[in-house]
Amino acid sequence: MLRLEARAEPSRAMIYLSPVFALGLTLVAGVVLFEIMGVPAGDALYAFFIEPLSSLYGLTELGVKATPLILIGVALAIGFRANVWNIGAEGQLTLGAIFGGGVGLLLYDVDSKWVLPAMLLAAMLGGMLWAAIPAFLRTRFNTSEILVSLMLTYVATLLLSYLVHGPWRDPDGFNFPESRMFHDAASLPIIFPDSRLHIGFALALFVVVAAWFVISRTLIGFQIQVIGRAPRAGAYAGFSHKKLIWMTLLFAGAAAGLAGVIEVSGPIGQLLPSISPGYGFTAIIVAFVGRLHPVGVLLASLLMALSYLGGENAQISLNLPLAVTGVFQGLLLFMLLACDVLIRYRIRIGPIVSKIDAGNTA
Amino acid sequence: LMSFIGVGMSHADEVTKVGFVYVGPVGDHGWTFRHDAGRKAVEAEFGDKVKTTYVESVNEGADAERVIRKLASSGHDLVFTTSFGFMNATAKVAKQFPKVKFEHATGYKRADNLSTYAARFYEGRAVIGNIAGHLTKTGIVGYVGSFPIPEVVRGINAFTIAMRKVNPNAVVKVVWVNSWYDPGTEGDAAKALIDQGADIIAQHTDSPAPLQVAEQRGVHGFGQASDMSAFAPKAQLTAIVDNWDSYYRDRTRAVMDGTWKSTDTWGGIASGMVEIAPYGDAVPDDVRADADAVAKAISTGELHPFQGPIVNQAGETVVPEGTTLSDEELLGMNWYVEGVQGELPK
Amino acid sequence: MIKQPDAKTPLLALGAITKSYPGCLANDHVDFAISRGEIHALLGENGAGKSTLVKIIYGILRADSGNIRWCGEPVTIDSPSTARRLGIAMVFQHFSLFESLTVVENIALGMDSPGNMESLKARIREVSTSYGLLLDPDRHVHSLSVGERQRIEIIRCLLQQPKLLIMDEPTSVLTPQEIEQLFATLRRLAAQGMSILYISHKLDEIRTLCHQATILRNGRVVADTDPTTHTARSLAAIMMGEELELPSRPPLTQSDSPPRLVVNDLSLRALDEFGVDLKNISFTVGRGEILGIAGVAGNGQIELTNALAGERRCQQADTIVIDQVACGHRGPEFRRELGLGSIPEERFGHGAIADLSLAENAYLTAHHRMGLTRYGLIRRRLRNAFSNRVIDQFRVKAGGHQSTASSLSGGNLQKFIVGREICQRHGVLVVCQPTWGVDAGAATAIQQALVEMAEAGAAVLVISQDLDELMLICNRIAAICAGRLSDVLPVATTSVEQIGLLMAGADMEMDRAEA
Amino acid sequence: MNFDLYLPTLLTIITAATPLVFAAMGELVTEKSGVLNLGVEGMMLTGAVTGFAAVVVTDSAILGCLAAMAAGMLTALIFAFLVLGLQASQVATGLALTLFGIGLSALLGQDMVGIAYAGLPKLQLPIVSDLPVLGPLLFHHDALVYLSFVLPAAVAWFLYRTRAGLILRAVGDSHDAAHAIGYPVIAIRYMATLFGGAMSGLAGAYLSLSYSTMWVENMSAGRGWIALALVVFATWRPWRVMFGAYLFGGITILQLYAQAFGIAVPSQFMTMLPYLATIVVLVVISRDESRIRQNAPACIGKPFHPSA
Ligand SMILES: Nc1ncnc2c1ncn2[C@@H]1O[C@H](COP(=O)(O)OP(=O)(O)OP(=O)(O)O)[C@@H](O)[C@H]1O
Ligand SMILES: Nc1ncnc2c1ncn2[C@@H]1O[C@H](COP(=O)(O)OP(=O)(O)OP(=O)(O)O)[C@@H](O)[C@H]1O
Ligand SMILES: [Mg+2]
Ligand SMILES: [Mg+2]
Repeated sequence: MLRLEARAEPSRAMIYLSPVFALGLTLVAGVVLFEIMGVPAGDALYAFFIEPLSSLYGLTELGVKATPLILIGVALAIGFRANVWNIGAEGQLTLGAIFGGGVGLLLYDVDSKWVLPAMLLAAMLGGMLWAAIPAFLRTRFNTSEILVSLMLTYVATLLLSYLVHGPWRDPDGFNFPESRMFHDAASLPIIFPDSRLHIGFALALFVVVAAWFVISRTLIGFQIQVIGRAPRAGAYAGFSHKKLIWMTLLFAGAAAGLAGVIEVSGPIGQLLPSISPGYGFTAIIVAFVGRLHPVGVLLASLLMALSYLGGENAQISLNLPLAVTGVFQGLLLFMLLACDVLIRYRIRIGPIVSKIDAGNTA
Repeated sequence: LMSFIGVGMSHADEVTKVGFVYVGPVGDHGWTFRHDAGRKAVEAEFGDKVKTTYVESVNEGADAERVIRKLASSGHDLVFTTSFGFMNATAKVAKQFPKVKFEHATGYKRADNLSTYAARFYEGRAVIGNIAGHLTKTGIVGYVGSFPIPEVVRGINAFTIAMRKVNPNAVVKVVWVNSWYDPGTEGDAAKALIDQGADIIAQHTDSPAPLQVAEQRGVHGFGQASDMSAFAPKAQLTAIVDNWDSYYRDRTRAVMDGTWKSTDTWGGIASGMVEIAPYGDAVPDDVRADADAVAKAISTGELHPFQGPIVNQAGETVVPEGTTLSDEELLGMNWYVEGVQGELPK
Repeated sequence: MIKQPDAKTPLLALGAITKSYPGCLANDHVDFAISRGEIHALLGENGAGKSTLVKIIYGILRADSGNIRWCGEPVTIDSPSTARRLGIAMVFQHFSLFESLTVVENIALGMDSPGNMESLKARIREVSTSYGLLLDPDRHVHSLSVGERQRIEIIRCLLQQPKLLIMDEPTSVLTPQEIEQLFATLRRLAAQGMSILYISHKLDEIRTLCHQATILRNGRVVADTDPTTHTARSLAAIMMGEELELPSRPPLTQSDSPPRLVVNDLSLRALDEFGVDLKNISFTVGRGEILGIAGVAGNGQIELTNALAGERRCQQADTIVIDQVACGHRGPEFRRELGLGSIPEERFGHGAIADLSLAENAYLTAHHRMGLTRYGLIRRRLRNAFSNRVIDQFRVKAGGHQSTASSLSGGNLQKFIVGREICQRHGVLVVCQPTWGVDAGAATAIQQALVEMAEAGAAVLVISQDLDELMLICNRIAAICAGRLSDVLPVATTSVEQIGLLMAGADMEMDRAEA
Repeated sequence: MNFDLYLPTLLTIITAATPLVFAAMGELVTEKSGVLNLGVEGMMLTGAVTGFAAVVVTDSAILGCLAAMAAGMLTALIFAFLVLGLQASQVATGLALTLFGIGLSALLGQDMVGIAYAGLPKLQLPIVSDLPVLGPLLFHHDALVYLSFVLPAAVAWFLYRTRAGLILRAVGDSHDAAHAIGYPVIAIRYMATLFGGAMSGLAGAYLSLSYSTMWVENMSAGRGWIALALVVFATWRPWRVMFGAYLFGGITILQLYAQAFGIAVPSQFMTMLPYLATIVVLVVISRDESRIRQNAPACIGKPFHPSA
């Protein structure tokens, strides 16, 4: 029998060691999985974890893939700390793309250095607008933000679909569902030449630092902690629950909106019907794997991005079907989540031993 | 810095590497499934001399460029990207890897090392439209659409024109499910159409679900992408089968021979890209004969599915007698012909 | 050979029970025995290990070592249902109730064979009337006051007709009359042969009720004695190992200065159908004065505390006036700026947050008033220093400002919370149940601190169910009943009986009779 | 009005709602015990492919359904072990389970693509199937649809009329109190989670054996998420889950009918309707806060470790 024994206090060492154990266990599980699939495990693990990182280009792509996850994951983590369950970041991302991309199309003929900032701002507004709906309904009618934000994701995707199929499609594009390509003024500057790593990545890193600072150093961050753990204590202290719901949702909306416009004005370069392979949902996992800590979210995002890149590699170099990647990713996440138990508990193996003797002295 | 440019070399050794980028899962039994069948045909044809690779379910957003580039930089000589949404990414990577050959399906951007190819499925749709015209008793045909893109609209129009040639009063009702791929909703859309009087279901979505519904309801329908008679032995009148096998074989051979050139292929019935599956029992001999005749006429060029006169929904003749819509006009088609009910969003 | 139980064999005997938590030895070789028909007290300071011991008896916890005998037979009690089967019932200190369920469902859950719900309801009504513990079986627990919740637990036990009844601090939320009634019941049950293990911090109660007392200190038994041979003071001395100095009420210096807290006709509708509406409450508290509000739990104390603290706001600004500033419509932060401190009834989740550190808990209410925030940033050094000051000044037993609130015993946390407010030098302090569940030593320290605060010129409002406490430290006293406040009377000329009547709403009945 | 005209529409709505009823009802029981399992989509897909494969191999519809339930339970067991045994975050583990389930089902189903199945047999019941209006509407279905009719009643009866149901609700309301009175919190949660898995698996079986009788990857197309939303929508009441499923299914179907009718609204806006309607109805019913407080399991998503 596996038994958990609570530690007197969380283990500092395990905060850092548990992901290492998790990776170790994943490797073991991976070996089993790949051997079953008839693929040399060494090659597969190399394809997943090493090859994507073995070139500078691979590293820059890791940054590109992780950027939306970092941005959204950090923002969601703050919300989750305050018990605000925004699971509709995907929709907010889409609205960001629509608003930001819309501005880009509106200013199609304008060549000014202000186009891009205007797009970023518009995207944040769009994301905030979409997040404001659950915030309003929650604070005004006590409607569950989980459900509203999830439903609005579908609505947002359909809205984008309508726009690119209809009014916003490229006039020279044979009526295909895509907008015009953005001009240089509306495209994100690239950090490294010949790569796709754009300043969005730097922005995401900035958000990590800012979020960490806010959470650990400011009154607002403290209010978020308090409201999340004990809303009545928050009311007693005079913190406004509604204000925090608004703030966390708007922040998440802004971050997700930013992620949306970063995708379309960066690596994609135009509006398409599908701009995100579910970043808004993946970011929820990332937030938890990162233990709702901005730095943790950063690391988790990079790892998650790596697993996606690795999955592509495994398909290319080993002909491993995508399904295997899904299973492997699931295993990786399971291990990461499971090993966190070590921070607060010791694992004991064996039956529950109790020295209590039922009075057999009698 | 070398790693940045990702040295795109065509391998000196004999093995030709061919990569495929798919938009859906190979198990979709539809579009991607058929492309993967083409890939397998290449493997079967050339055996050890080729190595094929595929990446499935690639998002049309930012991921596409990385995947294409990864294929190009990992020694692939020829890369097929099989969805319209990969166009710009393919064009961009093609520019960076001049020695690698690229083939993009259903798009319109070409370069010296970037070909385009597509199939004139509308030719097949004209054939099944002919059959529908003969066989509909209610005069209402249901059409389950995925997204209102030119490709699908073109199919609807070709179908309708051919249908009304034999049955001028028949109409087509369209339901969009806004998905390529949602068996449940596709089936429900078919039910909605049947309930409104349709006795034949055509579809431009990937799963056999609409056809299965037709089978259950005792009406008829057409398979999509592959022969789906296993799913609807009674209901399937025939199917339009996507067949990329010979194209993929030819293009691979061209790369092996060194004869590959950038081309724009839009193959139809004649080239074998569009196949008409064996007719179901419900298609009587005279109808078979007529449908065969249409197919034949199209493949020989005698008949063009978009030959004038063509009348739009407003009743205006948009293609006068004696003229035919150009490929370019067909490519961007976004209006309905007369006989299609409903409005196309602009 | 199986021994025949005889009258001399204790019903329950514990031998050398030892239990440790990570970092603390809660029970250290505890020997303990209780006979049939005995009311046995278990005494000790907060954290002495009382609850741990009874949880072991009830099968919730397992001892690390030691043995248990039931009627002389060795037994292993590995779960509460085993305990219930033996005939042990327990009223928990921290309630084991389900908020979203009804009273009858809660009671059914605590019984092994509750039978059908309708007949159970009938039995609940019967028992609750016969013991004077009024309870509506169909109400949802989340709408009940602390006192009413405790009644559920007591009735749940009584329904099982156990051989041994364990009560972990049952009276802390009852009126004097209710306590009298409960004691009569307990004596009756004991006379019928039921044994009762009784935990309380109210030493006078123990002297009048219990036949025997076992006293724990730091997990060890320090005495096993007949409490009737002791005074409350001497019992406390054994418990703590030192003498206890009782506080005394501050002399009321008549001053011309205006009252520091004025409440004018405060009426507030309850938030949900089961809360208590506050009706036309008016009173004043002057400089250097302690005003007591007595009352049975669930009569509007929580609502009144929340309204005064600003957690719920009033329509009119002048409903609440603090040092001449009308602030009825403003929230807690504004009122705290004006100098109003408050301490809610519930410690965890309201007055403090269990899994935050003491420093963060100090920051919770002091962040502005003590200048712990600048430009929206936390000044961590000042924050830590402030919480250390509270810890030192109020002799809170804690590892330091970084310990979590949950690691403190109830009494220590309460001392910390009271200290946190007092150290902010508020001009007005509103305290709800300041010594609920707190041991005699800590209670005295808290009461002393309140008295000193008043002496320093603050106006203190103490809302409490503990009449003895109010009579000890207050200058004037009133009672709250069904959301209405009685007349305010000077303590010096008022008797406990008089207040007891007011708590039961006697004056309102008189009003009604006159009208 | 002519009933015959509306009957087919209503029948379509019933089939569209049935998988949602199963999955949401299972999730409701899971959540009532205090466990939030967001992996419904993954469990559904695993159930769908396993059920289909079992039918293909054994040619027995009953074995197919049982296999689907077993597969759902097995995936739920992974989840339960992680969150109950190892205290992992429920939200994250559920999402990871979805990823895992999508991959696993695709892997298992590689050889199932392209195989056809005739569908579950329709069961005609004596007498009631011949009733004029109700007969064709309610009593010409396969066994799973009948099961979905009685499931809310069974779940409601279990939760509100049985002692086991009372204990399950108690565990979801306060695990500490339940533990203190002596209930095996973890074991009860395991069972509730497994029940949720079984129902999700059954929902999957309905998809692959009745709704669209085939296996294709990802065929649930997001229905697991809708089922999850319905539980919140229903404020954890079984009959409201049924209502929600029919409302959602109903609007989805009606918009398809409206399109076929030729309504001149872009189809994207039509497709949005069920989502928007869900929000609107939820806003209307969620204003009664005390009702939510009575029904929402207070411990949902919170880890429990029986230390004290
Ligand atoms: N859950 C976590 N996951 C990953 N990294 C973490 C986590 N918690 C802390 N860290 C690491 O520890 C560093 C310090 O984090 P923290 O926010 O606790 O700092 P702090 O608030 O200054 O610490 P303290 O409150 O102890 O003074 C972070 O920058 C991060 O690198
Ligand atoms: N779950 C736990 N984990 C760690 N320590 C605990 C736990 N429960 C209790 N303790 C510690 O064990 C000791 C005894 O606690 P216990 O609850 O038995 O005290 P008590 O005498 O009942 O106190 P009180 O009068 O406050 O109810 C205390 O020091 C307490 O902090
Ligand atoms: Mg810190
Ligand atoms: Mg105690």
